[in-house]
Amino acid sequence: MSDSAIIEQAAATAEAVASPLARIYGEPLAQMPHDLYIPPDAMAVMLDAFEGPLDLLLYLIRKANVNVLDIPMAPLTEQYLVYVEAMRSQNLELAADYLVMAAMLIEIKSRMLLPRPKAVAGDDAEDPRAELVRRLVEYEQMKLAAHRLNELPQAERDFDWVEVWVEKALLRRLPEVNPLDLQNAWRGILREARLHTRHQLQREELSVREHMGLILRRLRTAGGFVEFVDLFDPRLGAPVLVVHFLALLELAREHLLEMTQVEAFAPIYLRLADERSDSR
Amino acid sequence: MSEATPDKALLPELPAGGAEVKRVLEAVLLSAREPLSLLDLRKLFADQVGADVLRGLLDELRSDWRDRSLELLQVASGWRFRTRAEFMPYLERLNPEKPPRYSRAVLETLAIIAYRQPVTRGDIEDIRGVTVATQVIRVLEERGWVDVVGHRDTPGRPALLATTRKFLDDLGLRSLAELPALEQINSTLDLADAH
Amino acid sequence: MSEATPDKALLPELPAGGAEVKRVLEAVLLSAREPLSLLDLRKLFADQVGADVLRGLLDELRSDWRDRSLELLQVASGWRFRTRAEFMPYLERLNPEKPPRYSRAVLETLAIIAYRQPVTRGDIEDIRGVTVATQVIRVLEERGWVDVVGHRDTPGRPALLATTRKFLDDLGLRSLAELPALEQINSTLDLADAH
Repeated sequence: MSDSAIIEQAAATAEAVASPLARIYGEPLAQMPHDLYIPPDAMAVMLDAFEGPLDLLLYLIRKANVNVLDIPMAPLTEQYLVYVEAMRSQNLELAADYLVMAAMLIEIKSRMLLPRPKAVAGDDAEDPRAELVRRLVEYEQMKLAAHRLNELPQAERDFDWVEVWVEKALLRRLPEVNPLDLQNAWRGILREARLHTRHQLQREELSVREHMGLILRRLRTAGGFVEFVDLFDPRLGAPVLVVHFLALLELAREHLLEMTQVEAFAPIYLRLADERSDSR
Repeated sequence: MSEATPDKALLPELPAGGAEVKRVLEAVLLSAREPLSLLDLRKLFADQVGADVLRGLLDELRSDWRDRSLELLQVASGWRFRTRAEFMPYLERLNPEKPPRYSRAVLETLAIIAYRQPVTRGDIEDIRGVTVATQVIRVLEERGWVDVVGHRDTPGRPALLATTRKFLDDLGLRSLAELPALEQINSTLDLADAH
Repeated sequence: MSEATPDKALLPELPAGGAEVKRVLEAVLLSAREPLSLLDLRKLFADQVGADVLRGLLDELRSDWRDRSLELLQVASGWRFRTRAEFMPYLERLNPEKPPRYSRAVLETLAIIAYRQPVTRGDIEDIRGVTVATQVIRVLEERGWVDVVGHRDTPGRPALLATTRKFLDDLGLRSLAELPALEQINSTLDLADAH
């Protein structure tokens, strides 16, 4: 889109808002002449269509096809003052911003009437309109940017985000436990029962206890009866075999299994102590 | 908005019309926050599409999604898409909620079984000084962390409980020897008890 | 939970693995409440799937959906599915609540905050040439598009306003750099015509 197209469009927006209401002597406001003149009667309606004095000023300039950078100060100021006067009688509060602008225009106009010292070529800092132009340019940029932002596809207005239903109940959440939780639990037990002397355990004992469980499990899956040598896998290495053997002795000591041997050097058999009366 | 209002050309007797209606149904059902009834869906098409036709298209849509990541469900208040259960763990990983915790009774029982295995329920009660509810043991058994490895040859032949391989796996341990050593507990206790 | 942990079989070097990862991505993106960043998505697969592979699969997913009812969009906070604009009239028929349409005052204020951020309310008033009503800023804050990012170190310590990530997301933008370019309005004065 070219600059001018956008500017026309922006101006058209302002007109579109104002035109249904503003009819001066039966004529729609949108058809006002290019000489910047708007009948003061239309001012109250016009005000609703503008966002402030800069917006109004911009409209006046654009409507008259005047380059914002080359503002004819005298007619513009005169026209502007007519509006402000009309406005003041109707809405003083709203007019405050417009009055400030009027004062600025008058100041610029008066300074331009005075003879200026000859400016160095290219030095336009002296032009009393510079500040006004800077503000008009910046405002116009933002006004057009607002228009374009509004044209971007907007969530909820132009599209919806997709959020498919997730049924939380489908996921069964299980509590997590880490080794430290167990340590803390144990600490709780000790504190409760003052058992810390009796229950002092060592790592090695723990390994033995693990292997006690392994042997019991092994016997159970084997039907409660296993030959001694089958219990030991030499590939596991001496330390593991020793622990395994200690576990075996501990199980026997606790009467959890029985070892039988028919005669010397005959195979040794291991049997679960509870196997005799086990219904299976 | 008027250009999007479905007109005669959208009527589902025409194949193109049917496909278009299905596309709209899919978009609307995917973005709806609530189940949509057949009545809601008819409203979508300004009552220009019959209930039978809609039902047919919903069935088609459901089979279109059969092997995909969502499923189209008919629930009490209407139709809605739902994420298949198999993806829940992934979603869970994105928005982890505070995981539930085991009660103290469960944790202490687990600790006793882990450190003193194999133990009977009586052993656990002796150590904890309180009765152990059946429910506590069942929680651990159902989790697959504890099982019965035998019976002690004493009156009543109580079951001997031990931790399983799954227990080690789930706690990230290679063996029971990797459980925190209890000596350290005692030194901490001594310090704690010193005052 | 462990059965869902992606293992080596999910690694995207394998075609089957890639398809499976894409299936998970689709399910998760369709059901997420927020756009998901690449970091979120990597977390899904316990960092077993590289960012490049994910980017490739996201692109595939986007083209898979090209002619369908939704589109996969990349916005500031990540990836998310949205309905195509053509379906909005249908969705509006279901949801009688009208989406917000903003006044010129709100839109111009938003534009100034977006393009000139961070700005104070005074800055906005300077540019617009009028007082900015509190209500105007509140509308933008309530939408979650604008928030206070600090205070300027001048008398009164006015709040500095900036746009949020949600602003970018809701406008389908990945960064402020994707905002529409500002019109270039020549700002040099031609002194020759001054009178």
